[in-house]
Amino acid sequence: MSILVDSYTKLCVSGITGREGTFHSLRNRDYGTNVVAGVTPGKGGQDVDGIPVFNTFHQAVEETDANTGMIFVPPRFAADSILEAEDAGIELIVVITEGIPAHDELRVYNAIRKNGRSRLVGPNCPGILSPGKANVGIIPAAFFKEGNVGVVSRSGTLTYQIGNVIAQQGFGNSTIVGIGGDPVPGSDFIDVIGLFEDDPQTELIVMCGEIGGDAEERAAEFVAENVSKPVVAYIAGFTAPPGKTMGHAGAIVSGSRGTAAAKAEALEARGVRVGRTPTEVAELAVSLLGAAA
Amino acid sequence: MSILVDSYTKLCVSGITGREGTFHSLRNRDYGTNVVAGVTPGKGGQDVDGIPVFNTFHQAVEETDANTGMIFVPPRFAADSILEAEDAGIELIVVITEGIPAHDELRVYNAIRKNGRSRLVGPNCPGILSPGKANVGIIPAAFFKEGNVGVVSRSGTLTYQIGNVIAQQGFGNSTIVGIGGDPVPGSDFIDVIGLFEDDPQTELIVMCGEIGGDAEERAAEFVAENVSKPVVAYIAGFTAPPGKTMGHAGAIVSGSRGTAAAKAEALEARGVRVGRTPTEVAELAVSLLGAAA
Amino acid sequence: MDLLEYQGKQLFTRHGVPVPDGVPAKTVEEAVAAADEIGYPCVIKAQVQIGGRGKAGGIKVAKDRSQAEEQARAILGMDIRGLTVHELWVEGASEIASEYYASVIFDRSAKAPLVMLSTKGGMDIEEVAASDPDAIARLHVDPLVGFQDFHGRRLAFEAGVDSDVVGPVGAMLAALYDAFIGEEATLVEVNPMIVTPDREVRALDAKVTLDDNALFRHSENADLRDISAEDPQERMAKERGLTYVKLDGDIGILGNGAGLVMSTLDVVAQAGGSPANFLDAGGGAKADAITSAVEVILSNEKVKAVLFNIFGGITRGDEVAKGLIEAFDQIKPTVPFVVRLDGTNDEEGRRLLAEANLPNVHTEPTMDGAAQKVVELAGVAAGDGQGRPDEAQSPQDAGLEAPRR
Amino acid sequence: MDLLEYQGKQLFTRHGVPVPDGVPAKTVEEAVAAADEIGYPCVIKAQVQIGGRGKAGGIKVAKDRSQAEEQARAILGMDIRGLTVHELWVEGASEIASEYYASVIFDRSAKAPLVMLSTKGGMDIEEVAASDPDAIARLHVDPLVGFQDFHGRRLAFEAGVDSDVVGPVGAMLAALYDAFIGEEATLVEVNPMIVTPDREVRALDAKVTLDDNALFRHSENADLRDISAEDPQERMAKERGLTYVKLDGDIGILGNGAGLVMSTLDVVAQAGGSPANFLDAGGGAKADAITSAVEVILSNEKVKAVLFNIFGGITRGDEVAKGLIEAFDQIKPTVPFVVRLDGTNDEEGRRLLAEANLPNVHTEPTMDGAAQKVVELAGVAAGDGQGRPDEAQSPQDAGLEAPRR
Repeated sequence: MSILVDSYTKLCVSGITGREGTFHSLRNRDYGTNVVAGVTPGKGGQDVDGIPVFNTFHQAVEETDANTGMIFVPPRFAADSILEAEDAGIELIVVITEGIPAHDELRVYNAIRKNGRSRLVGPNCPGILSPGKANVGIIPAAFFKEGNVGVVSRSGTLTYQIGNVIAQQGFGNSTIVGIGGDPVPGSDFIDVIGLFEDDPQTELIVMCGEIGGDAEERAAEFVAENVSKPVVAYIAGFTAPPGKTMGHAGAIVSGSRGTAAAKAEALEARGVRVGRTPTEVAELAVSLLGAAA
Repeated sequence: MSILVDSYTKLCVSGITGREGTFHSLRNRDYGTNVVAGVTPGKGGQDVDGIPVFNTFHQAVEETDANTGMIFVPPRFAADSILEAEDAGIELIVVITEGIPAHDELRVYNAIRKNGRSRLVGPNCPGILSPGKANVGIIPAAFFKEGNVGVVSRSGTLTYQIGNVIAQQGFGNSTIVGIGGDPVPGSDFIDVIGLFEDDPQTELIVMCGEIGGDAEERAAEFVAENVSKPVVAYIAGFTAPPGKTMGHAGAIVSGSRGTAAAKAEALEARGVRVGRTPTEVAELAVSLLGAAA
Repeated sequence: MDLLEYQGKQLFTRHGVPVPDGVPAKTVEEAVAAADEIGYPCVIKAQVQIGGRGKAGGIKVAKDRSQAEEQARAILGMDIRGLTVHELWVEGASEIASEYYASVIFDRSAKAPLVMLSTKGGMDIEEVAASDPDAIARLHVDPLVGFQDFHGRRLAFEAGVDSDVVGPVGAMLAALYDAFIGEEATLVEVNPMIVTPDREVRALDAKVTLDDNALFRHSENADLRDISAEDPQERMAKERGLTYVKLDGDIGILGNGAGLVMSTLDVVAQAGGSPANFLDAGGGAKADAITSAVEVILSNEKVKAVLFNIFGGITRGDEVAKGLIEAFDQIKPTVPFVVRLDGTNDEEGRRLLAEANLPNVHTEPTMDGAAQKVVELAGVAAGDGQGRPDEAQSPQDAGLEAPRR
Repeated sequence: MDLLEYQGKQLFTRHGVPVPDGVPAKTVEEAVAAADEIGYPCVIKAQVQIGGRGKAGGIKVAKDRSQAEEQARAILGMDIRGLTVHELWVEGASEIASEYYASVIFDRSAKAPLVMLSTKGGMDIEEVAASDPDAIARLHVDPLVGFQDFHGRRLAFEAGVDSDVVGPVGAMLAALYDAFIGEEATLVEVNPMIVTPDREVRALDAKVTLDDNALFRHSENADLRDISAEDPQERMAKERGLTYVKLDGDIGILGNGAGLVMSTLDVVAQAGGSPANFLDAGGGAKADAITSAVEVILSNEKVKAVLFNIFGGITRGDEVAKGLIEAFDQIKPTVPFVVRLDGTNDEEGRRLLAEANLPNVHTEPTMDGAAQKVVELAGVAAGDGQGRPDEAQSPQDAGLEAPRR
């Protein structure tokens, strides 16, 4: 099994003709991902190392039955490309682009949620890797192998860090999902943990959070009510510098939520084991898996 | 049974303190409708002949559990009042107001459909009457009695005309729904006919259409595929004057649809009996009911 | 409300739709001054709210001042399909490399704005739609999310515009959509939308229809209403809050509710009569509105008989009767009236009419009976054989609706 | 990007938010001229991007010219919570009948704008939120549908504003929402929003935070950036595409990815060290970015040791190594470096480092080991006991996030 990406994935890359877009599309294909198309307006008819390029997502879907999109265009074009992918019927849209305006993210998130046709992962995320099946994004797949640990993370490099330690202990991953750390992530911890809960391959879930927002606190509640599988968490930012701010509205809204300590406390109060360093998280995961085995 | 309004209806009237609002609210209450509240910003705390008035729909719902809204405010305030009712959790919103800007209707329609929480009937409609149970709107209830004919109509006075002839023949109505003739009706023939199909009290459906748009054509297809009960239709406007227009886009979009002849043809092609005058429609209905009895 | 071309172009400019420079003119002198200002060659264009101006000779190129004067003189006062030319638009002549068609329309059926684009511009687009429908690319836009760049690109690629103008054409469509939403239009149409040899995209014509119900939010647009272009009877009706459309027949019609009035026209036609007008007194009409309505109906000299068809909901029968009695008092009509009065306070209304004992007013209990009666009376009034009703009029144009109550 | 009060008010004006008239000034002479223009009494307000100006003496009323000069002289150059006052805003004094609080904030959690209103304005609103949370009315707005009149009414009624200003307060909230959306702000806050004795509603203060990522669409806002108010090292970092935040400790930190850098700070703190900075080299950093990053880190004189913690995804280990080697060549650092290099091209990177044989550069295979090592080296560099790390810093303020890669 695994979640979100696998051998059924037919990937269409928006921005495939850009330097980074080409590089990672081909890397994803080398890994075994079925990269069926690319989209670059005005370059329809060309190809990138054999991958056909189309002017619009709609043409790409019509010609190749693409079901997954990867967005690799510059930030000012990203919202448009995401909405185009959704309009064209793409089911899963993975947005790598970083630096998208917050109001664009808000608009796109709400539009896609209300329509209920597509799932969005990212923006500003490293993508999704189901080891041995498919890699959509920029996760360095070589450090991970197939296994039974599902990982969901707001941070890319931190994911690699934790996944790598787990791999070094001889365990592997069902799927690694980078949800990104932007103000309005298309998918949240809850969305992905729910998928892992339903995924037979996944036996343990690692969630990797950060300070800010309340996604971890909400995930803690969700896990307590809906998740039977063991969950191990890490929260980065215990030592993060206080930001500077002029206004007070933010503090009114978030109250005491949002700090690493509050998040860790919320998670532990609901039975989620929280590791204090990436290494400790990996060790916790390994010990739980060892006990289960 | 009956549909949409009945003894469970708890009505809150927006614009209750206006002249027309007061008149029809009290008339509806006299008929037996449970009119629990009114909304007029700034007049919260007052009452209209014992019906409490609130500043906001939210307060009204909180205090009275209102589940149905009737909008009686001037056109420029109507979109806001409809969205407020929806936001407050009102399930059925009946909009009597005529002359609402088309773009307001477009925005409100799409917002409410996407949220999927409320049903909108109207704007520019005479309301909904379930004889013997509840009257929400301006339909003159005295001309109708309880029975097994469901009526759905784009035109108010035409509805009275047809319903009256049916009543004179000794038959009655389950519910009479005026969907209004505005560019963007909140509920369409299809929506209401679907409800009649599921309503045990309704044994025959009369739909009363007009030239323009393609709601009747779409209803014809819906009836052919989804409706087991007999449907009788009337279309007004065989002799209507051709409108004047400068642009051609309208004609491109609608092609040959929209004329009374095209509508009647579409309905008859799918087994719906079409009467050529209101009287003929009533006679058709009566003969079908007589045959069934 | 339909705008004249130049009004549409001025509106376009507010939304970043590129149009050629131009100046409006109401006299030959103004037109020549405008042409001097614009420079030669320029184009003198009749401003009337109807299509087919070019074929009718209402659009002419002027290469110099004397031609400008000559053309302006020829076009001002010209009759184009029944409309007199009172205004001109003088604009710089554009060089044309390609002609496209673009529009945004309020699509009632889809409940969304529909954007259309075709490379077959500059010709009769309805004909293109009939003979080669695939030549018109069409996209609906989610009104809550709005027009996105991809809509423009997709339309441009699907319509097959020249590849070097995909961007500008998309931007033009975005600007037209912005105008459509921002001005609360029900139609924005550009035919032709041109590409110049310099590869600039411009709106060479502008057809804009605004939503009358939204004019209270757009006072600058409300001022554009061309009262002189309206039918005087229709204007009188509008001023009195009535919806009136003049027709070709001889039977005056008054009803309450657009549906009932349309149905009344149908029933009169089926009875062999020919309606002289559509008049919806609206819901809840009071006596004075009814009196005004009679005045409007009788201002059409062709009317030989009048049918009142009232089924009262909010409209009350007694008010209708009072209005009719007052009208007889004021106007003293000479044609016969047939009155069918049902619904709220109908008995009271009929009683009032009976008491007033108006000359030549007949009450009928049913709609069908009333229609028969009025057709009969109109025939008598016209003299035998003379006033025989015309054929029932042909079904109306597609896509249009009769005015509503 | 945070705006100064007067910049926020100028932005408000574009969206119809009423504010008192005012004039900015950078010198005492300009301030006096401004005061003369505005008229007396007027208010001289320090323009710094921080709260608590009033308490610090940065807001003074001037009744006449000599007071204006005196106050301007006193405030210009004043230090307010670490920020020097370079600019003044001179505005007409407002009479105040009531003081309210209003804000619109980008609520990440609800994924919608949140509008707040309270009648407890003019005081510390965080304290109100803590002691009397019901005193603040709150509503989320569906960003696809936008702010409706009912939102304004509901907030006004729920907050309990004076009944005669429900309309104007609602209109003010609508205008603030319009500014929030139109300028792509993440915060718009007005405290106090006042009602004058004439029952007019005005924004007496303005706190606006704009989304840096959206400034490309708002060139007039992008020009408002006050470079002089930024930390010079942070500015240097920003110019080089790095995210850098200066901290109080002595261990320089470089990593790739905000999460990994935050985690590195945590691990260093747990090992007893005290980070001197947060520096995220970003994804795919090339050698020259790494070289720049070293320069930025070492520009902080407190740094006694530097930790590189790299787990390469798009970032390649060989590029990191090359950048470090180049930095040693250019800058010749004297403090010890600990390098932990994993991920893409890590072996190549470690080989390059080994070949370069840089002085005092230690490679460590694990993140934890590297943190231990750098803490140890910083302690040695500081002299025994002296350079003992501070306590780990306290958890950061609520609701704020560290900068992201």
